Amino acid sequence: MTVMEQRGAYRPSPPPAWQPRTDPTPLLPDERPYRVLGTETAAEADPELLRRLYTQLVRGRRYNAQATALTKQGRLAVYPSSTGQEACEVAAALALEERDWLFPSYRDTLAVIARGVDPVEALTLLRGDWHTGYDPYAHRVAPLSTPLATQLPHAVGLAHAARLKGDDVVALAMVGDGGTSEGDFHEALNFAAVWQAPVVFLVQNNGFAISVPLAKQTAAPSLAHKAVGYGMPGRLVDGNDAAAVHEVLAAAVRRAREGGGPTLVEAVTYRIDAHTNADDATRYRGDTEVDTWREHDPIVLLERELTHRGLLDEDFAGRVREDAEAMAADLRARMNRDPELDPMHLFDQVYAETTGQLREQRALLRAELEAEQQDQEGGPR
Amino acid sequence: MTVMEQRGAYRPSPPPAWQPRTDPTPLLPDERPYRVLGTETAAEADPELLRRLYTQLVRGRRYNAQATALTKQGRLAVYPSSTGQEACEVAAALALEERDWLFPSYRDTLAVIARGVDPVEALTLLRGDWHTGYDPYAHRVAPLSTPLATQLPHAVGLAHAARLKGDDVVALAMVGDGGTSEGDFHEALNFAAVWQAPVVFLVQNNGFAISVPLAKQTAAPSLAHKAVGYGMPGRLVDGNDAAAVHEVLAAAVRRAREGGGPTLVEAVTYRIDAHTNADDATRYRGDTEVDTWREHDPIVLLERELTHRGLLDEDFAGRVREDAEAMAADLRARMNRDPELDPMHLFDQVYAETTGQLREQRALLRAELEAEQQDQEGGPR
Amino acid sequence: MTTVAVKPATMAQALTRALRDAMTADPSVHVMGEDVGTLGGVFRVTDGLAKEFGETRCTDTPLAEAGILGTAVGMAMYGLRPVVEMQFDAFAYPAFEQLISHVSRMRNRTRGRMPLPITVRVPYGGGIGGVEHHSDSSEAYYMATPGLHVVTPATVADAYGLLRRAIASDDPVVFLEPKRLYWSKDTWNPEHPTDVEPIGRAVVRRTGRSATLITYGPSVPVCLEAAEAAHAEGWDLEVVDLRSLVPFDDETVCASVRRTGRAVVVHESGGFGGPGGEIAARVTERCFHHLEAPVLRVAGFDIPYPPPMLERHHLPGVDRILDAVARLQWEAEG
Amino acid sequence: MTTVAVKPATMAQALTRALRDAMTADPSVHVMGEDVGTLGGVFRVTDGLAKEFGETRCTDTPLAEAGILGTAVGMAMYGLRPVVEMQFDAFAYPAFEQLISHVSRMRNRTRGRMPLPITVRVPYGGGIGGVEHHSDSSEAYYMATPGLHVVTPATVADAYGLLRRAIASDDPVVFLEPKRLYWSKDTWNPEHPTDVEPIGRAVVRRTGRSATLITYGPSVPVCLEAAEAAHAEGWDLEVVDLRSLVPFDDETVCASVRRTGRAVVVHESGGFGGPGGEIAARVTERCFHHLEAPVLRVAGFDIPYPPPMLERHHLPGVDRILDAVARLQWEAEG
Ligand SMILES: Cc1ncc(C[n+]2csc(CCOP(=O)(O)OP(=O)(O)O)c2C)c(N)n1
Ligand SMILES: Cc1ncc(C[n+]2csc(CCOP(=O)(O)OP(=O)(O)O)c2C)c(N)n1
Ligand SMILES: [Mg+2]
Ligand SMILES: [Mg+2]
Repeated sequence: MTVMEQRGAYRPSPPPAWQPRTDPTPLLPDERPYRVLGTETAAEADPELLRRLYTQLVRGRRYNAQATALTKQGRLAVYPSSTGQEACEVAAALALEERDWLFPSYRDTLAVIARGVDPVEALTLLRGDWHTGYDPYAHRVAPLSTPLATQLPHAVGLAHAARLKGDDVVALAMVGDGGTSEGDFHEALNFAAVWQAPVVFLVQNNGFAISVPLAKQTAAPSLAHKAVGYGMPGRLVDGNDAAAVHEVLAAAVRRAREGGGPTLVEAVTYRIDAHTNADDATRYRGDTEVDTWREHDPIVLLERELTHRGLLDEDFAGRVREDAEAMAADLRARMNRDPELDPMHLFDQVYAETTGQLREQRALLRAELEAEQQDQEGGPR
Repeated sequence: MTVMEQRGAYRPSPPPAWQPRTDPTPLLPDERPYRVLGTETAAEADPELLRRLYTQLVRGRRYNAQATALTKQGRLAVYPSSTGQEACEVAAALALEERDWLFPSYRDTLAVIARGVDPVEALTLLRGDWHTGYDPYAHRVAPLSTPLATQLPHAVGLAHAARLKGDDVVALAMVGDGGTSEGDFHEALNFAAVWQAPVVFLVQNNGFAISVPLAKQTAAPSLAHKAVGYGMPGRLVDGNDAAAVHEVLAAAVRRAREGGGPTLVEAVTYRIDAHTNADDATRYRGDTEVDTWREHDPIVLLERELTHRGLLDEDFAGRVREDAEAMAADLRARMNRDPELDPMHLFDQVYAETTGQLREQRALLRAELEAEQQDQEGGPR
Repeated sequence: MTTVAVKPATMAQALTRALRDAMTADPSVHVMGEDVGTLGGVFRVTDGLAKEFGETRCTDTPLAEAGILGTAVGMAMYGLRPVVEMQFDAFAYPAFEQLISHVSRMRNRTRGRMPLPITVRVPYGGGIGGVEHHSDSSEAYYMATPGLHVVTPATVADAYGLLRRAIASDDPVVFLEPKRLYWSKDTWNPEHPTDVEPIGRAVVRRTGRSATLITYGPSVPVCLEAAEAAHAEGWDLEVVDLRSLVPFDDETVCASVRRTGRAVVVHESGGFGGPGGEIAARVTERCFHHLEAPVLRVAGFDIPYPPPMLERHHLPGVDRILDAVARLQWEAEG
Repeated sequence: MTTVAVKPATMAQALTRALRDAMTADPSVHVMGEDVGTLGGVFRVTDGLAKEFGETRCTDTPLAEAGILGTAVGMAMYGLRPVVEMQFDAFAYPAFEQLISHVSRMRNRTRGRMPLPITVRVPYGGGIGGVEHHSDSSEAYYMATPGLHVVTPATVADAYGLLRRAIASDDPVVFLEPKRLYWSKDTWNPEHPTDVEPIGRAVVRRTGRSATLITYGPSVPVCLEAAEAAHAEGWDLEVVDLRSLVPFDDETVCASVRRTGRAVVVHESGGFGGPGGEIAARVTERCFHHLEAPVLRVAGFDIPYPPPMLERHHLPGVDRILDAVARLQWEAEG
């Protein structure tokens, strides 16, 4: 007779609320970042897709270079470059259908233009012009979000609303490694999981939040592991492998579309440039680290694959280069013209129904501007 | 030659940042809630500890009943009873050393008094008297926190500060299942893990946040699973098994004390009474559910064990009952006296260095009170 | 023509009715918050809505205010009209970043392309014996945030009418519900529910010639009571109920003050940096030469909200209002 | 006796020096925030501190403002003096619940037993070409929160002196640093660094007899410039720098206004519900019979902070201030 049997009547029962888990989805994310390029699966990747990704990667890198140059010329107030992270940016945009929504963070201009937004309109905020340059409804791209992680609950709400309305729409929301520390990250993921909202969260872990390295941001085995605590699948992917990021995001989007709920994807990547043009990265990291990552460049990784599969002929490569150069030339040309802003617009859209106060202030500014004009015209004030 | 070998030079390498995990702590919490009472381990439990737990459980239950009675008599403004959850309350207090700190949530009066705080002082807030009745430094108990989860970062900061000062102090912070949804929960756990602060988080999952059941609060396999995303151990324990909760908390406290960093403990329990005396629980749950849990009562579970081990003789049981009754009688007596509040104290501790504004307002109130007094005394105003 | 019985109703009932009618009239109206579904809210304002409209139209959310308001932003982006309940005034604070950085600015940010027709219902104010964090008057924060309308009813009819208009507005509205008026009763004809002045119009609740009491929300009944009591002292007080702090109805307020020449602003919120400063300043800017005395303020003290047992000393009451009226330099008149 | 060279320094340098001296003087002073360590802060105000005092005294935290302030509360409970940096004004909003519900109230809640000597440094205001969320003036929120001191320097010497006093204070202080004055320079004797007036005292920066400009922080230099320009128009303007909004120095301000009989309050923050309303109202309450004209306000418009290319139209400039001075009913004098 065992001790337990001796005890007779009172066998330990779990508390009444406790239920064993039945969901077959693995609880933990992949152990090492998922890769496609350079693995056997790469052979199965659609050549058309790989070429589209490549075209956009090259274009993206060119865009980053051009925008950075524009900051030096004083044509852009500030630019947070995503050089080194183009695979995440581009794959995020390409993983979505046209009817889907993208919720970018402030660094995600490349994803925004890859969705179809005009490259100049995408820079409106960053050049010091109006806060958002594009119509969010035109390409279903939310405004670039500056307060970190605050866009995540928006994505959840929109996806949830779409589902309630019976629309087949998925939202993909982007955030940085630093942004995962914010309360809004937590609340958004939790709402998404509880509501089983069709939303995909893409964390670009580029190693830094400005100067703060990941080790000071989290002690988790990976950021993808955070998914467990919300009851959603977490995927860990090599963020410089465009094919892998695309595959993982596309699968997550599909899962969301089919009613499977949200997914958290962590893409491990690296910010090659400084935080923005205003930042001095040498204060917090060494060249060796950057160099190591240059060898793991997203464009180089994809180029190797394309070459290996004979998909990168001179003709195609030339067209890709030309396309990128044309985009850059157009950007240069149009960004060199000063935007025209009407100060009177300051009051127009604060409210749908304006207030007496604003009418007064509008009149004040108009009078000031008229006086200024008269001064300039040399007339009597 | 495999496909991979054909590919030659470029083997897929993980991104430079990626590191395999080496920490041997299991990533996932226990699969089913940990139990001691009724299992073989129960035999190893220290009889003295079991008796102390039992004494406090009985006392706690009596306190809840008495406080609830006081609300009916208008002697308490509001009381959130923890009947059914006494094992968590009591074990939390007993798992700490005197030099440690407790950070209670608004429902945790039992843990507060088990730390040594005067049972009447612990009710100061809830009777409508001053916001905190006890000196937090006397027993190292932070004020009962009303805004949910906001006390968790406080616990982390205090534990961190103690460690920086070289003091051997652990903080234990309590929160409800509902509170885990707040951003502050997330931020606190993350800071704790990054700083390896000596802090233990105890989630009392009592099935409800007022009327909202756990299923609308989270989709996670358990709340303990949230630990994974912060890189700390998570433990799942039967919250009605006082010996189990104590053992798990004591181990977590020990780990924290020894520099092992924070732990998240989920105790699965049930709130037998309504949310507070003002709540009507029949609006959102049925009697059957409550009855099922009554059978899993923390006092009954421990009583069985004590009986089985011959530790619950008439003498001891009698003393426990008497102790509880004496506490209740004292509570009744002292709560039946109206507290004396001086309105002038309203201004005393808003600032260390008061302001001109407050001096003016103080003078205004004093004049009003004097006029009131004169009115009452029938004198001319 | 049938005549409909004009029956007494509480403010809470009128609010429930407003939500129900709005949900019936417009399927894009969604109610969400903590305990708003099965329980019907801690003040029972959403009582019955989940049953009638289903849980997706009246949703118990997880316990996270930033998440509630943040997801409401996304829902509004997709064309819904979320009505968010914050359980108590102080528990709206976690949602401030979403409120300030997004709710109030999205329309302006996108040059009108992305309006956010969100109503944020916030039970506010004291006088109900609530423990700490349950009696804050946080209207100063909302007033100082351009892009929000800030509305607060003082009567049963306004509770219904203003809430309907708030929900129908394409602007985000912070709708402040005076907790201690939830159970105030009035006769009210539910068949003529929207025949109230629109948001942005103040209303003279009592006419008088000696001085104007400018007030809103929970302090309106107190001011009316003070005006009654003032008769004994020979003052004939006018009481203006602002009804919305944003937009602010300068016209009605100034017309009254120009007539009476004297004014006292009354509110529960702390005085320093509170609504009264703005109101006194703008009235003075506009009516300076009509003023016989400075515009005075009777407000809560500049302290954290006191414990229930002391709250009566904090809240502006009839005596404190009359004392202020007495300080309006009547001798100068003499 | 040796004479110490009085050298030019920027406000940012004076702030760094204040932090360094405070950390040297008191081992319980801890600096924490996003990027304050290795990088030295995005404005370089914490430059060198991590190197000198180690990472536990000047700590790069995870990116979570509520967590930063919330853990600072716990550290203060244990006897430390945390100096928290919020990276930009708008990024302090996530920490509002901790600020309002705990930082401002803990002393009062515990009847003085648990003071929280926390300094929250917030770079604020515009004029630096910052994109959205980088130029907010959020002082109205802080002013309306009893229990906080609200301090803002306008000179290099005050930057040092006030920050030292803020850190030494047993009260929580919101220390607002005017971003566009970070690189303003002044001669300053670092050996007499604390010889400035204490927190709670306003200072007359320029004496004058025609009217008083009441201002603070980034608008102080603008007002001084306006006063210079006003000479041409025949006005002799006095400029009062408030230095702290809480406590408010009624004495100095009212003494000035009583002397001049006219006043304009100038600040960048939105006018409606902004600090100017409180200031105008309290000056009027106290100086009514000395006023020749209503106290006027020149403030930012009641709009979300504009894009950089339009910010000059929003910010109170010399012309707008002079226009307001011109509206102070001078004809009445003649
Ligand atoms: C709420 C909030 N706090 C602080 C900032 C200031 N800030 C801008 S970017 C940044 C770092 C972001 O790091 P991460 O999330 O990793 O994104 P990354 O820059 O690497 O793309 C910080 C702190 C902000 N924008 N929002
Ligand atoms: C920030 C915040 N939001 C809302 C509330 C109102 N409230 C008080 S208790 C409660 C439910 C708490 O549920 P849980 O965390 O599970 O604790 P329990 O009541 O079950 O002990 C709510 C919503 C609050 N106190 N604080
Ligand atoms: Mg990053
Ligand atoms: Mg609970």
